[in-house]
Amino acid sequence: MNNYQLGLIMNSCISVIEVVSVFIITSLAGMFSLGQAAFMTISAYLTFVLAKMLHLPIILTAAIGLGMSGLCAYIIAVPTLRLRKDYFTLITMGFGEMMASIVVMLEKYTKGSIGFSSIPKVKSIFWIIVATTIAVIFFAWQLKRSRFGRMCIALKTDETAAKSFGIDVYHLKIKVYVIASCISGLAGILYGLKNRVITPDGFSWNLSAEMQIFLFFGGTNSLTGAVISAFGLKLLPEMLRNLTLFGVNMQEYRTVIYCLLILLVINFRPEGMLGDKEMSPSRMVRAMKRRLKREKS
Amino acid sequence: MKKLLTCLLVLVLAFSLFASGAEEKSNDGPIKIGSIMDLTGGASNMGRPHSWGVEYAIKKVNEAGGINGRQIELYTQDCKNDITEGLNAYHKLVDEIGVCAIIGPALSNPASAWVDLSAEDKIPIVGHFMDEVCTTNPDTGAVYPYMFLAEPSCSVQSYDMAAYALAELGLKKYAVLYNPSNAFAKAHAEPFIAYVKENGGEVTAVETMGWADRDYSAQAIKITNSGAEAVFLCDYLAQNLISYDALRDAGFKGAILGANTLAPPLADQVKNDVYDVYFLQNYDMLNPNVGIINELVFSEMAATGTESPQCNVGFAWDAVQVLVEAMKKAKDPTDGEEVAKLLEQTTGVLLSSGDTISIDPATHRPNNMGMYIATYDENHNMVICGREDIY
Amino acid sequence: MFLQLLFNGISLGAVYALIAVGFAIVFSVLKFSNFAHGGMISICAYIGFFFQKTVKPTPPIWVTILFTSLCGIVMSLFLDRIVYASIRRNKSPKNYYFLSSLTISIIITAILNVFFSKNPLAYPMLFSSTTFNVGNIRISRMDTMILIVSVVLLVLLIFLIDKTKVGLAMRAVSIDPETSKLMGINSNFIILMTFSLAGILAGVSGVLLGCKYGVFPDLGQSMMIKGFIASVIGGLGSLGGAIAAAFLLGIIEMFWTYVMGSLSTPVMTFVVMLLFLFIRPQGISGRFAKEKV
Amino acid sequence: MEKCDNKNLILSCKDLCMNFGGVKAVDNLNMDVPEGITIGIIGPNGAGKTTIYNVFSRIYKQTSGTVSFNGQCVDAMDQVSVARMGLARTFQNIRLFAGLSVLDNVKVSLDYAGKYTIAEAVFHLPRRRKEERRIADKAKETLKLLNLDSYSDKMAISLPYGLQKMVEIARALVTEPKLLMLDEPAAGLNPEEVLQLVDFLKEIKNLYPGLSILVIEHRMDLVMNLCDYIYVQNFGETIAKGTPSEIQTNPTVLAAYLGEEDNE
Repeated sequence: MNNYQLGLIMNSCISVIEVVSVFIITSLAGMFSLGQAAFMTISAYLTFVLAKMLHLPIILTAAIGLGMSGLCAYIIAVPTLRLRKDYFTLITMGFGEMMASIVVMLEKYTKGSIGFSSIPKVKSIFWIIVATTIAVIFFAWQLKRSRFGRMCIALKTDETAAKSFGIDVYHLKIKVYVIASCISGLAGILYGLKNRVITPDGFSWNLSAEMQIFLFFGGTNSLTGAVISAFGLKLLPEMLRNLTLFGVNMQEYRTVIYCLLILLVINFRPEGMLGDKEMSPSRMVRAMKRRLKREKS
Repeated sequence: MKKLLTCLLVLVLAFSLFASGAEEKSNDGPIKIGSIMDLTGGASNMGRPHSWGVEYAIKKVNEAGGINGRQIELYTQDCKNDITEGLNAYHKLVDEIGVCAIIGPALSNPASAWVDLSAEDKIPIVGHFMDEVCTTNPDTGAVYPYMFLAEPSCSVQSYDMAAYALAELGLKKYAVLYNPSNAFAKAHAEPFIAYVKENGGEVTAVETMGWADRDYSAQAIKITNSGAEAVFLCDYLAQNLISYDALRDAGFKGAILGANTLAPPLADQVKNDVYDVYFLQNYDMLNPNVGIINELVFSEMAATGTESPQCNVGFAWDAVQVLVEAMKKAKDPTDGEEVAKLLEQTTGVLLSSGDTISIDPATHRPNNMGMYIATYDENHNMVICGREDIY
Repeated sequence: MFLQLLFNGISLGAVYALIAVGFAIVFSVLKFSNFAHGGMISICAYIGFFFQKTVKPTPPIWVTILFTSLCGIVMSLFLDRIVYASIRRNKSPKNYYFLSSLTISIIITAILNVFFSKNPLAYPMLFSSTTFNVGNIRISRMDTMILIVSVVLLVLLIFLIDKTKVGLAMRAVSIDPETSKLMGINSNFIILMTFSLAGILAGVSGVLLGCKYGVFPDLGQSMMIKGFIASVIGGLGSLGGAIAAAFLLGIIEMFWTYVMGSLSTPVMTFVVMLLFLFIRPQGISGRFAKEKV
Repeated sequence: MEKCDNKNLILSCKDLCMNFGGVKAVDNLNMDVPEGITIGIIGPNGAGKTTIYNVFSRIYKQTSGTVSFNGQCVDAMDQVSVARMGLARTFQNIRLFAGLSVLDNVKVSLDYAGKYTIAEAVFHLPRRRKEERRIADKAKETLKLLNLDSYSDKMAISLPYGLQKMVEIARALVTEPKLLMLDEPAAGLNPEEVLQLVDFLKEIKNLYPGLSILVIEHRMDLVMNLCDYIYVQNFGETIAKGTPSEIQTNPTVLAAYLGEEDNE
């Protein structure tokens, strides 16, 4: 496994963490946020700029960065969640745009568009990223199976009915959004640790849209679907890097192919690849058995 | 939960199976050189001619016998002016294909991620990422051992333009209009302002714009009212077009100075008439009897159908010459460390512009390359009108 | 100086208005913001450019605008057919509209980048001299043309929506698609009508933006965010609101950039959007924004 | 109403009015729901019956009048806090949670009171496991009680209509509420399913003696032999109230339902 493949796996793991955070927001709680990249920016820049300026250990400044992401998420969510669903999307989108320009404005500390490159090299960064990814997947898996997961799915399908069973929809949504934004922040920090350079347009509006598209592609309610689609779709452009179809190097058309794939899913499999099913080996075995029985009879 | 983990591991293993391992670096077969360019993404209008130039130069070197008889295999990867893509491209070339040197892109963003990697993998990278961050460590000032720039850095270019304006044009009051979220523009604007202030000029206004902005009339009015005699524009061509028109529309009659992104086809695309425009040029492209830049540029235009001459072709040719000369001197051209040492002492390498280049070992940037100053005559043709050698 | 900035602000507002109305129309009838509108504008700019260049006796600008609007309609209907129709058919949730329009805009920019990544193209000169003076204000002819065209177009549009039968049907469908179907309004025709209007707007703004700012792959995208925020402040789905908000945004942005420099403009636009959403969630003249039980 | 005095009142409203613009959906309603009593609310469509429910469960804030639940005035409370005080309801058209199985649907109404935090949930700590088992047992027990446990693992919305109605009632009952409000439970059921429903509701009345039930229903057979007391609403007004036998013979009710005799 040379560095190239390790690098790809790390990219996919970071993409999985991003998509899990969007999974918690959209699949569990039914909120549609287009500004998750902004939280990646906040955490990443705060962690590495503070670490350099105050010479603090990365672990400490990472905690500050995540805390700040959570705080910003809280500040956005509290006023906006009372309004209609569309407005939440618009506000988060506006917030994403604003964060990029704030980073450029504070260029004395963040070095603006040149990119912040004094990030220390962390040993065995690969295992840290893989371990964090598995932890985040475990985190989301447990959340979905706990009472919070049930309450979220309930409020996602029908808020009024959920309220009449004592679920405090407003505060639960805020709690879920804050936690998910911290996870996005975590993805930002790992991105910084892996690439060792962060630029404001690295966490752009397209990245937020990409996370939503990956989640949607994997299956609107299935965690395993989201994880597999995030892992696979992040690898896809790399696979196309050296593929030549009809004599034309596919490298230049990667984005086009990638989006056409997503459009096909939107049209012909609207609930995403796995829809609601949580694919897991035991369930697949059972499905196989059922199919065999059907063929025999 | 265990089920999900097995899922992930299955994916990882499946992925690693089909990816081929890295070939060792043999010492008599063809030499593998990588080239990382912006084939897609925001800067593809610079990246494509650059990539064409590298292929053309390598073809010419192979025809002339390659490096001491060994042919060169070129592998081009796209970095889409994005850091993650840049890293993928770098690792693909180094770990997967096993190249022993890389020709870098024209822009600095992706390059800033390779500074330490190139030292660990001992892969010399010769490129045109003019930003000092890519060749010297901004905090410590120490030079990155394997990063080399084959073109005057941004600040050197800005100093040249400022010196020309102060000395030749005798202008005192300057203004700058640039997009701070564009690394290329920021790396030009700040040195220009610094040089003007140190050398008796006065900076009357520094105005900015963002990627999403299209209307710069407010900035143009502010600059005109600030009494500036000249404005320095250093963004990409698309933004420079809008800035030029905004300034002329706002009634600015002074000189308009620029980096090499004010070159043609600016003159025939702006709406206002073109006068008093001075910009930097690495090469005297339209003059056939200076070096081979003229032949290079026009063969690229013939091959790819671009309408106007692209200086990036010259950059690509120069980078290849610098690298190939160093490799020819090395006993084992695939040994990165030896090649890097030789690159540090590059002197007298003939470039497409006709003059020679020598790289300063302390900064890994050329210390003898000046810049042409060009302007537009009445029928919008580019005319070289000056030369500055400040470094 | 104040007048000069005011005039420039108004002309910038006119550009935003064209885009914001493109959003507002689709939102008013189908309740989703069509992000692909930005991509459509970029394509129309290229179509207009090549039409202007290839047709030998270079046609006057309004012929190009007409032609591009026709292409805009065709593309808009094609887009609706291949993407949004399936979402409507299987009644998928609203997010799917967001996602598919996002994907379309990314595809359009990618395709344009692949084919036209060379240097930006410019429309041939429209006017001999670019500006003329009224008192001490320098008015650029291009801005006046854009102002006139967009005002004429918007007035026509509002007239169509408020006065004609089709407009009435569109408003009915926008309030309640189900009941208006029961009332015999052919919803599909209305949806086609909406997308064709959006196509015309994309065509016109494509050519005008192309003339003013030059033609390059993400021309439409970059202006889209501003137009989108204007359509939000104007009250999602209301045309009058979107136009008012667009001009307001144009003027505020002009003065803000003059006074504070353009770095903080996105922050300002976001804060203005926040203020409007909390003081008047339904926007300048939109309907109430709270969820009904 | 002498029969109810000896028991304490679960819910009572005084001069309750709710009008939307000019329409008086509820016109000074005075209702007392004592403990353990089943009260039926009947009346033609559009008489404002469901609006009464929406005001009781605080989805709407009433125009005037007061509502008190369990002796406490709830005018200032919101839907969530009233639900937590023990008011459970079903809806006219079934609003089961689509993404969840039958068991999970029933568990959801217990979830708000779950005694473990998100941190414990996520790190799978013992308190979470204990609490989850408690919730699961309580839900299974209620389902077994109402012999719906054989459907626990099926997706709620995939069940036949009649069963979905029962699951919705089970979901409301699992937290042992003080008041259960049923909104047209028999709507859309075929006669045989209605009989099943009547036995089902009778079963509930024996299993939960302290539970008072409010029923909005058009099926007279269900109302007559299930309810202890009946209110008749017409255009928002209470035109009659009394025991089922009194209501059957009450002339104003007959007029409202069967229309005026010609000879008057």
